[in-house]
Parts: sequence; C-alpha cells; structure tokens
Amino acid sequence: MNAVSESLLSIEALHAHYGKSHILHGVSFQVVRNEVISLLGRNGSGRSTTMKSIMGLVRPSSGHIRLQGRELAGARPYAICRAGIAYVPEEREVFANLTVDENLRMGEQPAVTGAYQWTVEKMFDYFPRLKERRNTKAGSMSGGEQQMLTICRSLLGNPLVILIDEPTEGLAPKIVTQVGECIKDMREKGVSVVLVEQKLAIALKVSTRVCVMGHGNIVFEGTPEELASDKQLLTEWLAV
Amino acid sequence: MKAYLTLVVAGIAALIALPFVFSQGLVNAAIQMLIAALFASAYNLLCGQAGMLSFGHAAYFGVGAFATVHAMNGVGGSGLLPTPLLPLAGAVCGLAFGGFAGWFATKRTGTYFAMITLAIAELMHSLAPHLKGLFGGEAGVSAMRMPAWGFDFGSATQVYYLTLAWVLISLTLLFLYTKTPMGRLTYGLRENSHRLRFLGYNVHGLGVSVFAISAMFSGIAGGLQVINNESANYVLFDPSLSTAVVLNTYIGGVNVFLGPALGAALMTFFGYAVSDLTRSWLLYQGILFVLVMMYMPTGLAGLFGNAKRLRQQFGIARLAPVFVFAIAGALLLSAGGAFIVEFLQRLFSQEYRAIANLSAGAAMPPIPLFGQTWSPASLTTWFVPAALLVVGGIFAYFSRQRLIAIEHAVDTAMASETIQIASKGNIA
Amino acid sequence: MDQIIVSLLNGIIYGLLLFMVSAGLTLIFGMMGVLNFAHASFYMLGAYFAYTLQGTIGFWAAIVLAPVLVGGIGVVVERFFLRKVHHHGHAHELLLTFGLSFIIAESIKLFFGNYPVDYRVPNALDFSAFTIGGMQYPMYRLLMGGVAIAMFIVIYLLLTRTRVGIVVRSAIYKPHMAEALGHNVPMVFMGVFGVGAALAGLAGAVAGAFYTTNPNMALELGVMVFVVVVVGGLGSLGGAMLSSIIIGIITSLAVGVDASVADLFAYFGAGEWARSIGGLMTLKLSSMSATIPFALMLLILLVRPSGLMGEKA
Amino acid sequence: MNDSVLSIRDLRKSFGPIEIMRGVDLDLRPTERHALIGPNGAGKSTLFHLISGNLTPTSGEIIFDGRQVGGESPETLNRLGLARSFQITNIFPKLSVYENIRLAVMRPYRLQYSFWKSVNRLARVREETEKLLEQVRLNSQASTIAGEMAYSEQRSLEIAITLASNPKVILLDEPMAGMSHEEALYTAELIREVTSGRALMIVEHDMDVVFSLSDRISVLVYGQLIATGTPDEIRNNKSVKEAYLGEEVAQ
Amino acid sequence: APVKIGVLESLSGPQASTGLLYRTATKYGVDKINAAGGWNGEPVQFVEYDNQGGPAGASDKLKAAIADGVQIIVQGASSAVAGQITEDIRKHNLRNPGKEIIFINVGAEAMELIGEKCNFHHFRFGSNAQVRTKALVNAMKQANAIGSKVYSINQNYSWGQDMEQAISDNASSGGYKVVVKTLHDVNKIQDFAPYVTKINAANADTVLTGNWSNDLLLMMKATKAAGLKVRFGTTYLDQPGNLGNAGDVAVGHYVVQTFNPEAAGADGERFIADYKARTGHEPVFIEPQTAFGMAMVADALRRTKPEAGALNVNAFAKALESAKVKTPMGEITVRASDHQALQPMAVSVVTKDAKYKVDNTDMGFKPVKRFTAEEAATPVQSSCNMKRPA
Ligand SMILES: Nc1ncnc2c1ncn2[C@@H]1O[C@H](COP(=O)(O)OP(=O)(O)OP(=O)(O)O)[C@@H](O)[C@H]1O
Ligand SMILES: Nc1ncnc2c1ncn2[C@@H]1O[C@H](COP(=O)(O)OP(=O)(O)OP(=O)(O)O)[C@@H](O)[C@H]1O
Ligand SMILES: CC(C)C[C@H](N)C(=O)O
Ligand SMILES: [Mg+2]
Ligand SMILES: [Mg+2]
Repeated sequence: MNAVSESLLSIEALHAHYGKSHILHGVSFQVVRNEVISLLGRNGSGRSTTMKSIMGLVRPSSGHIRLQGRELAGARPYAICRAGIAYVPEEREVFANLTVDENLRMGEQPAVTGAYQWTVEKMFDYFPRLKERRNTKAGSMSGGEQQMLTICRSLLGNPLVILIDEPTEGLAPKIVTQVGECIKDMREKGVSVVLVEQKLAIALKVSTRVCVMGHGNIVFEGTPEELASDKQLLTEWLAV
Repeated sequence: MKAYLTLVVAGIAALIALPFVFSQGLVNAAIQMLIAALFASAYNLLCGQAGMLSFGHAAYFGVGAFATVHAMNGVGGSGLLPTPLLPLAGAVCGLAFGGFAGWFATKRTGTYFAMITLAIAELMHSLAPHLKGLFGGEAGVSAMRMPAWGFDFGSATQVYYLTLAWVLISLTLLFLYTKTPMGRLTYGLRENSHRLRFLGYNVHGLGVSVFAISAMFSGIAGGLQVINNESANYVLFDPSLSTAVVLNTYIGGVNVFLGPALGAALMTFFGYAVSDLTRSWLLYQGILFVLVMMYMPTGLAGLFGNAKRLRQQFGIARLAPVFVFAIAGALLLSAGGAFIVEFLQRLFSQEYRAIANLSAGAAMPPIPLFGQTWSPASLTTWFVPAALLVVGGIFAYFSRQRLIAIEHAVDTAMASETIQIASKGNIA
Repeated sequence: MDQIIVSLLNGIIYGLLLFMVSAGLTLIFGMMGVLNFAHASFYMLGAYFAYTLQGTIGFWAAIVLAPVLVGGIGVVVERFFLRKVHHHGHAHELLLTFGLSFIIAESIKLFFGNYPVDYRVPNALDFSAFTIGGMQYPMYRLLMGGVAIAMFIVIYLLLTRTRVGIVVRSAIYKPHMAEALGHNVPMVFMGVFGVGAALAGLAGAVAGAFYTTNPNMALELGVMVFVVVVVGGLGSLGGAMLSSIIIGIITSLAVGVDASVADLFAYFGAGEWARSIGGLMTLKLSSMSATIPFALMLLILLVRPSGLMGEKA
Repeated sequence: MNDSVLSIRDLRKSFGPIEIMRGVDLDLRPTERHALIGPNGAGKSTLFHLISGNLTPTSGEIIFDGRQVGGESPETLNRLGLARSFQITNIFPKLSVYENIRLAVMRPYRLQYSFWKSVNRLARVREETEKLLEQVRLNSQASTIAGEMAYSEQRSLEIAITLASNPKVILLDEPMAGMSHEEALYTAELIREVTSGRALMIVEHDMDVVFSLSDRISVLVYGQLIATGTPDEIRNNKSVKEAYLGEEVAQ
Repeated sequence: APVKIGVLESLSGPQASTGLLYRTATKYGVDKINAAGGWNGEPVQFVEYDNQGGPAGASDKLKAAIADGVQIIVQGASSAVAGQITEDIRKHNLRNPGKEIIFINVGAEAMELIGEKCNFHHFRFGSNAQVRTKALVNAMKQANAIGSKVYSINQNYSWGQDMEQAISDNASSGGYKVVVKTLHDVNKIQDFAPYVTKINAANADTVLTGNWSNDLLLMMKATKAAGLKVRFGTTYLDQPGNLGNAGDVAVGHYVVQTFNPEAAGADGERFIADYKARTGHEPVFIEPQTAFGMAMVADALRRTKPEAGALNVNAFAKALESAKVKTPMGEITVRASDHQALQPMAVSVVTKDAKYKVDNTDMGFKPVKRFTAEEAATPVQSSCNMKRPA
C-alpha cells in the first residue's frame, strides 16, 4: 500500500447521520494520485452517503476529510469543490431549466494547482451526442444523455479527485464502455477517481483498488483481483 | 385517538356553554372567531390538502356573502329559505362561482395558479364598487334578520348558536371529506398531479371540484358573516381578507385538520383584543407572523404536536424545566418587545411631538406607559426593556440548551447500541 | 395629436417607473422563486431614507446612499430571515415577506407618522424639458425614465455577461448541486436579494420625490408590480420592461376614453339595448383605468401562462 | 396484424426542427413481453410518452385495441387499459407507501368524485392494496413515507403503482435502473409473474434482464427501428451490435 | 351609570391618518364635557374602537361597543363606514327599544346618510357635498375665479359621486359649463399626469374636486409639474401635509371649510389656543367641526335629565335636535327633519399673506367669503323619510 504521506485524499473515522439514523460508522480510506478506487457494497450500504459526506452535502458528525493535508470536514460544499474535489451525483442532477451549454458553464472552475485542465471540446469528444444537443434544455434530454452531461459538467471543474456515483446507470452498453474509457483517461490525466458502481464487472475492470462497504463501514480493501478471487467476500457482502 | 375525541367533545361543550359565561362583547368576538375558523378550514382544503395556494379566496367568501344578503332581502328570511337556512344561498353561489373560477384557475399550477386567483379577486374588488346594482356601490347592501322557527335572532346569543351550528356541521363535513376516496385523491393532487393522470384520473376535474367545494364552504362562511353583520360590502373582496386567511391558515398549521381553524380563531381574537389596546397592533401582527414562520414553521398545531411528542419521548418530569424556561423566556421577551414598541410609538407620536414642541428647550416630558411615567432621557427607561429582553433571551437560551442536552442523552444511548451491531459486522 | 403624444409619453414614463420597481422583483421572483411581498416596502423605504438623508447630505448623495441602505436591509432580510425558512418552501417565504411588509409599513408610521412627508424634487431639477400642446413636460419625468433605462442595461449586462444568472437559476431547484459545483449559493442569493432590494430602493428614492412619500405608497404599488412581473413573464427582464410599458400606456390612454361597452354596441345600433342591461356595459373606460391591468393579467395568464416573454413553465 | 393489442404505424415526432421519432412501425401482441432497446437518446422514452398520451404525435397512428388513440389524454388511455412507469421515479413522495398504492388501486372502482363513502370501508381496495404491497416486498414499509425510502425501494413502488389498475398493456421504462444485481433479478421475476397474460413493453439497458425476460426485442436507433426479433436474433444482429451493444456485451 | 362615548374610527391601516384626528378631536370634546362637570355628577367615559378601516370591522366593533354599554358612537372618516354604522344602529334600536344608541357623525358627508338612510338616531355635524359645493362655487364666482369652463374630477364612491352631482347642479348658478366629468378609483392612482393631460385638453378654467388626501395631493403635484395654469376649487385642501407637499403650486387654489382660523377672529384664537394646550397642536382639517359637534353633544347632554340614573338616548336625541352652540364661526343648529347640522362655512384661498401658516410653509388659507348657517344650507332631500320614536 502507498504510504499515508503520499495520499491525496484521506478519510478517517467518518461518521454520518440522517436525522437520528446513524449511517456511517467510522469509514476510513485513502486515495492517492492516479488511482481509481471503487466503493462496492449492497444497496443501502452507505456508499452514496460516504460520497455526500466527503462533498459536504451531508454534514459529517465526526471524523476527518483531508485533501493534501487540508481539513475539509465541516466545510461548505462550494469550498470543497474549489479545493479540488468534484462530485457526480447518483440522481443525475442536471439543471433542467438550463441548456446543455449552460449546465456545462455551471461546472467550470479554475484549476487548482497541479490539476489537469479540461475543456468543453474535450468533453464533446467523449460524448458527441452532447454536442448535437448543446442548446437543448437539459430537462428534456434522455436519461442517458443527462448522465453524460453530469459527468462532463463535473470534470470541467478541473478537480484533483472526482467522486462518481453510479455513472453507468441507464446508459446503453456501448456508452458504458465509453464511460469506462473516460474514467481510465481521467486517471491518465492525473485525476484520482472514487467510483461507486453497481456493475461489478466494470468496477473491477477500471479500478486500481476496491473497498467493500457493509453496515456503514469498510469491510474489505484490496486489489480487484483479490476481490474477484474471494468468493466468500463476494457472496457475503456483494450478493453475487 | 380517544384522547383526541374527548378533547373535541369537551371543546364543543365549552363552545355551547360560552354565552352563559361570557359577556355579549365576547360572544360577538366568538362569532367572528367561528366564522374565521370555518373560512380558514375551507381554505385549507384547497391550500393544505390539495396544495393549491390561492391568493384570492376572499372572492368566494364575498360571493357567498352577497348571495346571502340578496337572499335575505329577496326571500325575507321566510318561506323556503328561513333565516337559519340562509347560508345555503352562500353555499350554492360559492359553489357555482368557485366552479366557474376554479375551472380557469386549476388549468394552471403553482405560481400561475396563485396569480390567476389573485387576478380574479382583484378584478372582483375593483369592479364591484362600479356595479351598484349587484354590490350596492361602496355603501354595500344591507338587510335584516327576520324571525324564524320561533327565534327572533335579535340577540347575539341566538346568532352565536346559529353560527356555531353551521360551523360545527361544516367542519364535520370537511373532516369526513378527508376520509373519502375523493379526499384521499386530494392529497394525491397535492403531491403529484402528473402521476395521477397516468393512473387514469381526470386531474382538472378533480381540481375544479376541490376548488368548488372549498369555495362552497367559504361561501357559507361569507353567508354567516352576513347573517351576523346584516350587510355586505365590496370591501369583502379586499385583498387583505384573502391574505388574512392565508396567514391564519399557516399560523394554525396546514398539516393538522383543526390547525387552520385554531389559527384563525386565535388571530381573530388577537385582533379583537389587541387592536383597542394599542395603535401598533398591525406591527405586532407582522412580528408575530415573522416569528411563527421562522420558529414554528408547522404552525401552532405543529407546536402542540412537538410538545406532545417530546412529552411522550422524554416524560413530563424531564421536560418541565424546559417548558418553564421557554414560557418564562417568551413572556419576558414579549414584555420587553411590547415595552419598546409602545414606548417608541408614544415617543414619536404626533401628540407627544406637539407637546414636546410646546415646551421647547425644556427637558423632554415624561411618557405615561403601563401605569407609570417614563422619561425618555432617563437611563431606567431604556434599562427596563433591555433587561427584560436580555433575561428573556437567557431563559430562551437555557430552554434550548436543556432540550438539546436531553435529546443528546437519549441519542448517545441509542448510538452506542448501533455501534455494537456495527462492530459485530466488522469482526465477521 | 399633441395630446396623444403627451399621453404616450406619460404612459411610457409611468411604465418605466413601474419597471424600476419591478426590476428588482423580477430578479428576485424570477431567479430565486421567492414571491417577495415586501418588495414594494423596499420601494417605500428607499423614498423615506432618501427623504431623511437629503436634509443632511443633499439630494444626489441621498439618491445614491438610500438604495445602498435598502440593499443592506435586503441582505439582512435574506441572511437572517428568508434563509431560515427557505427549506420550508415558497409559501413560508412568501408569508414571511408578508409579515415583513407589515413591520416595515408600521415602523415607518411609527417614526414618520401617518401623513405624507415633505420630500420633493429639488429646485435645481424642477424645470420643464420642453413644451408641447401648451403643456410643459417636466425634466424630472425624463430623468426617471433615464434611470429606469440605465437600470435595465445594468441588470441585463449582469445577467448575460456574468455567470450570476445561470447560477441563481440553477440554484433555485438544485441548490445543493450548484453548491457542489463550487458556487457559493447562499452568498449569491444574498447578493441577488440585496441588489433587488436596492433597485426598489433606488426607484423609491427617485420616484418618492416626484409623487408622494407616504406610508401607504407600498400598498398602492404593491399589487401592480406583481401584475407587471406576471404579465411580462416570471424572471424575464425584457418581459418586465415590455409589460411595464404596455401597462403604463394602456392606463394612460384609457383615462382619455370616456366611452363604455355600450357605446361600442351603439355603433351596431344596439346601444339602447346594451345600456338597458347596465352593469358592466355602461362603465366608462376612463373610470376603470385601475381595473384594466388586472383584466390584462387574467387574460395573459389564461392565454399565455408564461407571460409575454417568459420561459415555458 | 389484427392480433396485436397495440400497433404503431409510421409514427413521427418532432421537437422544433429536430425530428426525434422518424417513422416507427411496431406491433405488440396481447400476451408477449417485448423489450425496446437502443442507444441513449434514440427515442425510447419518447415513444413511451407518445403511446401513453404524455406527448402528441406529429403524425402517424397509434392503435390500441383497434382504436386510434394518438393524441388522447393519459387518463383516457389508462382507462382503456394502458399503464406505464417512469424512468425518473414518479410517485407521491410525501404520502405513505400504502396510500401511494391505494390511490392507484382505487381508480377502476370509479371513486374519483366519491365524497360520501369512507375509504377505509372499501374492502376490495384494501385487499388489492395489501396484495400488491406483498408482491413488491414492501409490506413492512407500508406506513413509511414513500420519499424517505431507499432509491431501489422507490423503484419497486413505482412498479406497484403502475400495476395497480390492472392494465392490459404495461409499459415499463427502465424499471431496474439503480437496483443491485440481486434486486434486479428479483424484480425481473416479479415482472414476469405479474405480467403473465398481458402485454408488456419494457425499456431496459441491463442486457441480462432483457435477454432473459423478453419474447421479442425491438431496437430503436435515432428514431427508427432497425431490427425486431427474438433475443437470439437480436444478439447476433450485426448492426445492433454496432449501434448499441458494442463488442464486449455481445460476446 | 356614567355615559360612555365611543369613537369608532380607523385607528390603524391606510386611513388611520384621518381616523386619529377624529379621535383627538373627540377626546378633546369629551375632556371639555368632563371639565364642565361631566354628566349626572359623573365624568363621561371616553372609549376608542379601531374599525380597522372598513365597514366590516366597524360592524364588529360597534357590537363590542354596544356590549360595553357605549351609548354614543362618534365617527367621521369615510362615508362607507358611516353607512354601515347608521344601518346597524337603526337595526339595533329597532330590536332593542329602551336600549337605543345614537350615532354622532362628524364628517362622513355623503348625501344618502341624510337621504335614503336618514335615521332618527343619526346626527351629522359636518357639512355635505351640496353645501360645500354651493358655498365654494358662490365664493369663487364672486372672486371671479371660476371661469366658464369647469372640469369636474372626483373619487368614484358615494362622496365623490355626490360631489360630481353637486358640481353639475351648481353650474347655472355659478355660470359655468361642466366640460368633462371624471370619476377615478379611490387611492389607487399613482400617476395623475394622464388626468392633467386630459384637463389641459379640455381647456378648462377651473377644476372642481372633492378629492382628498393622496388623490388630491398627487393631482396637484402633477398639475404643477405640467405647469398647467388652472385653478382648483377643493373641499379638503386643508388636510395636514397637503400644502407642505404641493408647494407653491397651491397658491391661488380655493377650499371650502367649516372653520377658518383667520375668519374666526378672537374667539377663534381662544379656541385654537385651548385646543393646542390640550392636544399639542392646532386644530386642522376636520378637527374643528368635530370639536363643534362634541360641543353640541355637550349642550344636549346638559339639557337631558337622567332617568333612573341613566341616559335616555331618545330624550338625548330630542335635546340634540334643539341644541344650539355658538362657535367662533357662528351659531350651529340641527335641522330636525334630516338631522343635518346647519353651520357657517368659509371659503378661503391659499396665499402667502394668510395670517396662519400651515405645514411649516409660508402659505396659509385666507378667507375670501363667509356664509352664515342659513346662507350655506341646502334643502332637505325628499328621499329622507325619518321615523321618529313615538
Ligand atoms: N435522505 C435520507 N434520509 C434518511 N435516510 C436515508 C437518506 N438517504 C439515504 N438514507 C439511508 O441511508 C442508508 C445508506 O444510503 P446510501 O444512499 O448511502 O446507500 P448506497 O450504498 O448508496 O445504496 P444505493 O445502491 O441504494 O445507492 C440507506 O439505508 C438509506 O435508506
Ligand atoms: N421536449 C423535448 N424537446 C427537445 N428534445 C427532446 C424533448 N424530449 C426529448 N427530446 C430529445 O429526444 C431524444 C430522445 O429522448 P428519449 O428520452 O426518448 O431517449 P431514450 O431513448 O429514452 O434514451 P435513454 O436510454 O437515455 O433514456 C433525446 O435526444 C432528447 O434530447
Ligand atoms: C373625512 C372626509 C374626507 C370623508 C369624506 N367626506 C367622506 O364622506 O367619505
Ligand atoms: Mg447510492
Ligand atoms: Mg429513456
């Protein structure tokens, strides 16, 4: 494993609640440069909550979130974003009343030092469909198109780390492959990716490391190969 | 449930006994409160249950009122429509006009719906004084209650019982409505009318019906008002009446059936009692609205609900200090606030300024307030309200802190349980 | 002919005044989705502040400072009041602003009394620009029109040349997502609300001197600005401008028309019959000039619910 | 042709200058399970919107049960026996799960304007509601507020609401999106069970589900059908592979 | 029991500015009664009720007042409210013989209150549209200030409509022609420029108007802005704030008044000083007529003997019919047939050499003509059909 000092984003003993219900029970993991780390787990295991907590959308009740050593726990989402973390939500939160172009403009942020600079043109290369529909209201786009849009929008924030929650949901198989490519590309450009993905095959394929979540905690951490060969782990925590 | 029922029965008994206990003045106030309560409940059917925020409900109240006043003059309170049944005229016209206006208004939703209702009411308001035949110009139409069924309806007490009967029947009907299929659909309309269409329901028809029913009960309320006042005037269409019902409804709480009625009754009483005590009662009203919206978003009914929930959760013993502090804090804060407002009001009043001018050069004359005189220049004058506010604030703060502490204590107990489960998971 | 020109000019300038007041409301209402009932109160505050300040710092400085103060109040209102109730929904925001409008109006009465205060156009500005048809046209009216147009340009640039417009529009429906994309949404809301309030304050400071500054001025204009904003289309600045001017012109011209529907029927020989019906038929248009905007609003909402230039709902 | 419960002829739909639906012909047989697949933005949901009355066709025919229904309102279509679910969850978020289903169950009993009966006394409505709750495994959540449930549970509720009016034809738009593998399998089984004897049209990107569930598959690309056939035919169709499946999945 | 006098006014809301003046003046009147020993050896009680600006509120508060034992109701701002009160009182008195109450109207000047609605228990101590217009027209004609073309502009409600009627009725005696008649919505118009344009187009010499408050003020400002040389004949230009806001444009305009300090002479000065000492300001607008009305009430009270220690309202009303008070303006009496007070009127012009300046300006109202009560009076309306108690 990489030494802690090298880690880009480090999550320590993160706890989170929704009202009275305690969802995260001390989640800890590290993200280093140039890696794709997948959070796996059953429905309701708290993966999305982990991401929202990192992003400040759910206020962590305790624990640390450090980006390049800087404490972000308790900070407002916009500050977290400006520090260099981007977030692609599960529920395709496009701004329905804005056009595709305006949605993309919403995502633009100056790059923090060391981050790769993305451009709208580059985005359109990944998903040509978006370019065709750039003046359409995002709300009238198909589910899959909206999904593509949210990914692009977040990348335009030029982040160091991007949190992607179920990016392939509702995407055609061919585009799923495309998203896989895109994630690999992000990694090559120096963006670290934290991925939540339902489709195990894809997750295993694009990740450099996987964490399995259960009961609001990390129950396994290792390489995709280690996970794939651990039948017991797969049945118990991932029900496959 | 049973407790709720007993409470309602006790409430009705108290209402019936009321004229025996209170003065005529208060009986009059009670009639107003009952009418406002019915109007708010009728409004809440549309606003709270169907989720359609109307800004012009005075229109239906007013139409019911004018229908009743014309019926009163036309039929003379006898024949088919004796005095006690006169609100039926209001009901029918409210229903008809509500159906008509609702047919247009419910074609749109949200802000547009609100604006259409506003436009309809404003149109009524600005047209009515021009249509002398129908609305009697700015002087209005007046009528007189005629005896019927052995009552002469000459005293406030008789009018009170008539109003009470109508209001109780209407509220019962409105309550039973929520238990019917259409009543349930009304909630569906509020939550997601789009989905309802795909379940095969005629959403526009449903919306119009709910609108019309709400207008019908508003019309009854208007009719009762006419029976009480024996006149109707175009100011019934005034936007302030439309807004009053919205405010009353929200102050009472839209999510509880009797909430709006409670809110309306209290606000009406407040207006009745306070407007003669102070010249700044609109200011107090404004402050009250703001406070309720900010600190009691679910209205008074929500406040009671919360208190009840807390009591069940933590027991009265633990909560007693919280409540005591909260009430004491609220009292002190309002005393301080009222002192400042009243004092400033007197200080800046025309009379005082005139008197101060008379004795120009001399020290500012003292101001009488709460049976005492206070000099604007003296420190005590400003110290008293400041102290009231500060102490009140401290009490309120204590109350909050205690509540948080109690909740926290229970929380940690629960949390440690869950952690145990979680760590078991870890070992596996 | 001259009379028509003057009437048109009157209508346009009055329309521009309506625009001045509604510009801020459009901004707030259209972008933040907050139906700000206290908006006209900000207009009134602007007039009173300017009145109070002009004595010490002079008219021009007062015109500049008063809106700033009102904007400050707007910021406070947003930060400490509206924001607290935001998550309870629009109804609560609206009722809150309602309560605030009471408080503002009553406080004004408390401090300034129930009568109009003596705030008027300074002598230096009190001259006529030109004479037409035997009437002088006051310079100050033209000045008010100019301020309104300047206001339009500034807001237009703000919305099209910066990201503020899209940030606010997106943040109404998905504030969390907008924030997660790096936008300080609360700050933007506060700013927009403050600017909206300041614009109303400016309108009050300018118009209060020309018309009257009294504790009921908010009430009188309050509903009318809603009409303007709705007819123009929620959130559409251009629409607000268009509808203001239309309403201004219509009300101005209507005053000159002493005809009724019955007179119209008379053209077709049915005048007697129409007159015998009475009621609506015999009302003179000139006495209805305050009713017309509401009729217009109802019409527009039924035929074109999104307003003249609004986006489809 | 007459044996189809739903037939679509040369259906077209444009939004402004862009033609999204470019002449689609499709038949749905009374008891078949028919999957509709295609790339994102091909127009699958739009087709559903057109059939279900959410959108009006620019031209072309939609014949339901021998009756031309293009442009009819959603409520009319539902009464004729057509129900649909939505790609983006469309439930009554602040009502309880039970209430959600009951609203849907009530419809066939003509209760829209019934304000004189108590809803709790309607025994048949209650029974049906409880049965549906059980079928979608939500009976333990009956009194939960729908919007507070996990996403996947909300998807199940969406299906339950769709099924409640006992329709002849059911359109499901990506019912399994966001579900875990395990849940998706269960849901597929559920769908198979409750739609037996009726016509089902389903849009889904999960190929395991599509291939195992459907009797026939149609492939929509850029507003046109490029193929219709049995799962095996489609799996091996070259242009389908190119346009939609890509290489890996097809293997 | 002590007699209770209740003022039922608009003490809050948009019309409070007028209502509060009525309250002050009524209180002044009650204080004077009490200073003179009250009634039946007890001080008269003064109670105030806020009608919240409208008839509905008035109706409610009237009931409250009756319940509190108030026997004399005083009100003046707005004929709409007065219409409600007078009807309510009529009904109450019908139903409760022996427990009558009486309405002292100190300013609602619509004609119907002494016409169709005229009522034994209603007394109006103010003038009315016909009286005011007659005096105004007469004085302006004499001063050669009326011209031949008159533009009539009024608020569209009973008072304004009555004024419009009166302006037409006085055309022949005033020797003018009403070229245009305009009724406009009350208190809703911000911009009077269109009306001014219309006035200009009509080429009128004089504008006669019953407008008051904002509607008058805005109209005059707009006239000034347009530099329109037209003279105004008004009924309520003396409402506080008007001159201050209107500025120099007001010079040369006329107003018809129930009291003018300069016309009232030394008695007037005493009255003003006394009023100021008790209330802190000089009596303005409708305050003097209210104070005079209360003096009439005092006079009648003095002559009404207690019955079983209480006030018999019917006896009081009869006493009021024969009340007679000498005010600084002259003598006031009541016309028994319609209960309209007959009082002297003054017509004044706004000038800079008036003795009493108002609103901190250098302008004031200088009387140009005075009318005795008989001169000012207009005939009883035929519609008044008053039922007197047996
Ligand atoms: N807004 C909320 N309020 C209350 N509970 C919530 C809320 N959102 C999620 N939960 C609960 O928190 C738990 C974890 O949810 P989370 O969304 O993090 O799971 P997940 O692993 O992302 O699952 P999924 O596959 O459904 O996306 C679940 O039990 C869920 O029911
Ligand atoms: N109202 C509209 N205005 C403009 N374009 C629209 C509108 N509705 C749909 N479209 C466009 O029509 C195309 C088809 O959309 P549709 O939702 O039917 O796709 P889909 O096949 O369901 O895709 P997915 O698999 O991603 O859900 C999309 O490109 C979309 O942007
Ligand atoms: C106070 C007065 C100006 C009232 C007015 N004369 C009316 O009758 O309404
Ligand atoms: Mg998730
Ligand atoms: Mg789709």
